[in-house]
Amino acid sequence: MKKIIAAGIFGLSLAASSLAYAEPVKIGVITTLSGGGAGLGVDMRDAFTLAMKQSGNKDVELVVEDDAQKPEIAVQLAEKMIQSDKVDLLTGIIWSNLAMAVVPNAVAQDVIYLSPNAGPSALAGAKCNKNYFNVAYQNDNFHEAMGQYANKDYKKTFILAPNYPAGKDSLTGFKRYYKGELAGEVYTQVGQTDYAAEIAQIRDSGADSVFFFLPGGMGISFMKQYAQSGVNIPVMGPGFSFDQDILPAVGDAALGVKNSASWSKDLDNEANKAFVEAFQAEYKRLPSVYAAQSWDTANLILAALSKASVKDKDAFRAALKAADFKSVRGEFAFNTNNHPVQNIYVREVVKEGDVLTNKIVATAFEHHKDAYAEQCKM
Amino acid sequence: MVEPVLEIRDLRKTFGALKATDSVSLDLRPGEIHALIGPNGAGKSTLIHQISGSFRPDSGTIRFLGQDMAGLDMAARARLGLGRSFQISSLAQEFSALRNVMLAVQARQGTSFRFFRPVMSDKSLTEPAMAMLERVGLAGRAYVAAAELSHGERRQLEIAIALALGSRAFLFDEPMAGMGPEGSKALTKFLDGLRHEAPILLVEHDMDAVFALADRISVLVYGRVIATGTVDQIRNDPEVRRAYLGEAA
Amino acid sequence: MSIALLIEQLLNGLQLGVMLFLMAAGLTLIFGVMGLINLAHGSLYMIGAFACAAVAAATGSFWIGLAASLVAAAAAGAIIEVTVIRRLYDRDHLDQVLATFALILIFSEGTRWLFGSFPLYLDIPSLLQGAVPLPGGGQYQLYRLAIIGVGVVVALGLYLLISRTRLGMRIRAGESDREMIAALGVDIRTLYTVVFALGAALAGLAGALVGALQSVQVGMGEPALILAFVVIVIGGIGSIKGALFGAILVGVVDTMGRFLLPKALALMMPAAQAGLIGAALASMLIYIVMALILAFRPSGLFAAQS
Amino acid sequence: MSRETIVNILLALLLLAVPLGASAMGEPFYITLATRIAILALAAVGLNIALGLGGLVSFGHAAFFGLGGYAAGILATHAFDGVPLFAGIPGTASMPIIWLVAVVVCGLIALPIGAISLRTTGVYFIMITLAFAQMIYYFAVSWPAYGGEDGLSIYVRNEFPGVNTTQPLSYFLICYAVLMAALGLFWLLRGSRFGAALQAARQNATRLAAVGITPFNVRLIAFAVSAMVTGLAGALFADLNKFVSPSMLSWHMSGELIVLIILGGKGRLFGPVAGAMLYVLIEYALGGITERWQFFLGLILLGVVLFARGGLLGLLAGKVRHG
Repeated sequence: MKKIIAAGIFGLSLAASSLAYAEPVKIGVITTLSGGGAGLGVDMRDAFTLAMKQSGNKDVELVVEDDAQKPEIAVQLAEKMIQSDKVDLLTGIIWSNLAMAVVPNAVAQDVIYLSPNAGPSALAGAKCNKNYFNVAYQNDNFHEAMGQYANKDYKKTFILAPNYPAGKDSLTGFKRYYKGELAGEVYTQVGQTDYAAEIAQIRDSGADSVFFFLPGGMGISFMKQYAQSGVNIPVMGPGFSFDQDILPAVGDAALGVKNSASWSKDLDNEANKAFVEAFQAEYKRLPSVYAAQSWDTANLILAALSKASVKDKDAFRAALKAADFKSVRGEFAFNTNNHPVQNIYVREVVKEGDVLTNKIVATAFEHHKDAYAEQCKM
Repeated sequence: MVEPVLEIRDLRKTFGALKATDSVSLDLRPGEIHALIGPNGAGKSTLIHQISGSFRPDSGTIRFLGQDMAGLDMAARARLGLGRSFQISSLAQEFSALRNVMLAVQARQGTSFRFFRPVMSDKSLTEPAMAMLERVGLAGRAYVAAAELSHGERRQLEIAIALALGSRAFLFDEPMAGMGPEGSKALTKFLDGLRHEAPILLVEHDMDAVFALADRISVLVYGRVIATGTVDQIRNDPEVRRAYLGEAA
Repeated sequence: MSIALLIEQLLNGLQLGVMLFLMAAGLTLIFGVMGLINLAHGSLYMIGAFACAAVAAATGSFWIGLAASLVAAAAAGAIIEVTVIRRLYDRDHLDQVLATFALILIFSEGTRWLFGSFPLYLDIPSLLQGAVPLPGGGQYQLYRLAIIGVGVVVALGLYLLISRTRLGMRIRAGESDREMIAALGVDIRTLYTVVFALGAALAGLAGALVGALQSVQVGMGEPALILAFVVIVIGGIGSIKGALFGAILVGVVDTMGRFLLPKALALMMPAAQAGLIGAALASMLIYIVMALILAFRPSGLFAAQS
Repeated sequence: MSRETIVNILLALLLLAVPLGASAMGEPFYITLATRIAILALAAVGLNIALGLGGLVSFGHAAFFGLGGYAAGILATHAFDGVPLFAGIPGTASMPIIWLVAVVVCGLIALPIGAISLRTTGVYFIMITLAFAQMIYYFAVSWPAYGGEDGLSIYVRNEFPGVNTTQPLSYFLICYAVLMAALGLFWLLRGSRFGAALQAARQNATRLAAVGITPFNVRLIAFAVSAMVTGLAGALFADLNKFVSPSMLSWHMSGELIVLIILGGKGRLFGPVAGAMLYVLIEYALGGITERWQFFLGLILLGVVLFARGGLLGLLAGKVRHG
């Protein structure tokens, strides 16, 4: 929506340093800034603009607009940014269905798209593209990690997810690594707010654990209801339902839950410490995994810009692919399909003073790659 | 004896405890005006509704031109030639008088599922419609929206529509209501001539008109027909006088 | 499948039905008395939830929050009635749909403006924490039982209000004949504002109660709104009895559909596939039921005589 | 020439002039914007047949918009992948065939939906049409074969004989031509015998029955024709976005279509065009100014309903006149 000119305060000192190309770069950010899913987009945008501001690179111009979580609007914005604003790069989309609407067309017009969050399997496999870089994860990754981790303690897991593609990918991902028996497999309605019927089934199923993928408000609802239901079976899930954006709304119900993510605020590396500190100082709240991924996306772009001109697509793509930046996730590289090779951690929800947050308790995968890279012919 | 055009036998309709139509039998013969009178709430309109098909009777039969009407809806009865006017004017308010009549003309022709030819330049619709308006004396107001016509003019328009349908019998529900003395007089004259085209079942409060026009009169009280007969018979019927005038017989 | 599970699911259906009733009662009352379709009813539900969450966070008491939700929703209702809704009574349904659709946009973005983009926290009061044993060996969440109780109380209260009080008499009169009660000297403008605020308060109550169970976030009212419309259309618009019956029917059918359809299909096909197709069918189920009911009873089950 | 006719011609010319000018100035995005307007206007012209002429407030027309979109998406996907649809019938990337399929499918689905819905009236009709649309919406969300919630991408825009559809201006002209044809159809329908019966059914159904025309039949056909036009718009919309998803079927979309009509002026020939122009423009302009654009959009809509009855055309061309 707002056109933000990110003119850095430290501009002079840093821009003078060595390799930076002094031509303007325009980045289009399409993200969700209104409606129920706005929290994720706001975190994405805030981290991205903060990273750009801190870099002091005053050649970068951001065009940020709200997609209202509607695919048609996202498509229209992408068209506008490509044709009218003439952006060099696109990024920002949070949701898989919006990414599926925008990405294939954008990359076909030879615009480079960097995904700060969604990673639908189609774009990782058969329909991968040299102009599409996923800086976040492939949708299955976190679920695979939880499946792997579940093998340690559990033999009979009850799994549930919403009845839509990301939900099916999720359970597929979990089952790909989980070796035990399933106590039940349930698909809930998208946007469902009441899980009493499912919780009753869990109680009745004789499960020793529950794995669920219910992003956004669905996860909040599920956890609050589960905690009150008197069912004491341990719960686990991907980090989405236990991240900084929604933990305050879930409350103590989330305490102790194991969840998987590629990032946690206690990850021990310099870049991460600097990021968490800067984000907290600027916005007076803890960053979420969306913010972390977005921060990485911004820094990846900045690193590539310092090596190659964005006008020279081949050189710029090569610079992106090298992933020569300090990731807040520690080691980070791109696989052949331009999707991340990274560690996936298991975190536990803990309380630090009054604030609910996560700490890492295990590493589920090291240098994990997604399952679709082989189908990608690039 | 001639076969009646419309024949009603033992019709009954109740709303809860109220007997709105209680074993009504009457008929309408070719060429006659049969007036239906009775005090307010006697069930005249309910009866008309059942004949025209907007209410379904609880029991009894209605035969029109020898055919049983049970199971036919209002539109089907209209297509068979049962033309009606409404107690409260019922017109397509936004349409002009002419277009209201044209609707009847196209209905009569059975051509309502033609999608492209503009109606306003279609002489097979406009000419007969205009002719009907002329007959009722409304030609000068042909292009005025029904909503803007005066009360009396709307009554005339309703009759023009019934005429345009080429009805084999007319049900007129208080056509004189709201008309000035001049209008009533003109309409009375008009209806007098109309009976030779098709018989009329006339519900009317205007007693001068009823006595001037009716060949026969039926009196409805509390849903029952208490008397049927010629004007003179009805005038002198003690039960009618009691019901109507509250006279002690 | 045990008896305990079946009882639990029936209770779940009942509880969902009760929630829907709180929404639907206001909606149907407003339609019955004023002839107004109010799409913004879901926004009032959202306001109730946000007010409860914000006040509970500030004071530490759910109960004060609950009171605040009633006040906030009723106030919001009264304000929009006076400023906007009042002008819509004489309009056709189309204008009402559009205007209240616009109100949804205003309320949703306005709420986000005030409270930010992240969901709020609202917990069940400590008095109602935990679960209670059920006959047959199961357990049931105490709070949900409390919600069922609230629903029964509200249903009874509405019954008494409408059949026994002066206000109720006027509401009934307003349903049957507007001019009549105006002629009797009842201040119809005030009556309408009161009825609208009452409906709004019920929606706010539902929002606050549900807010403790689910996510308090912008847009939470819309799914509830659509379901409430399904309820009142099934029950017969304008009929409180219809709303109660429709709500419980929808609640039970939806819950049982989600629970039983995949199980039934699993008898015929592999479990994973049965889960998917069963879930798809379950999400369509209440709309199928509604279409069937309207096909045979075009004015709903308890249509007010017109 | 009446004032409304002049306004109509101006609107038609304006919609044509913007993309031509944008093309000359090398601003292709405004062509896309104008194409979007033309397609939304087309969808609303479809709804206007039921709603404006017949008084049938369908709150479920997104169902047909989305079905048309899915017809385009599914046929194109099968053509792209070279997999037959079923029973050896191949997909196709030819727009005329896709349009035909979209129109026929929508017509066939509208008949049973209409037949059941038209048993009801008023609010019940509004709600039962919504219910049918919700059924189709949830079906699309959870049916895995064609992408479910994620939707379906059309990788290459479908073809039209003799036209390079990937050219924004050419595609706009196709959509514009279809819109004009649909407006022509609307104009003919409105003036025809059928149109007379349909409008009479809105004004006074009892009167229509009393002259022997069954309102149900007239309304059912109008509902189906209306669905067919909206379905055609859906197919075009899918090709514009090169993407179709369940959000085209959502109740918000149904609401938006109604908004377009009221914004422009209901029952008027060019009402949907004026409404779509205004709506897309407001959305685009506000979106450029503030993140809170939906808040102000709401205020503007409210203002129109409360203070500008008759919509934009009501302001520009005065009250509706009937012959």
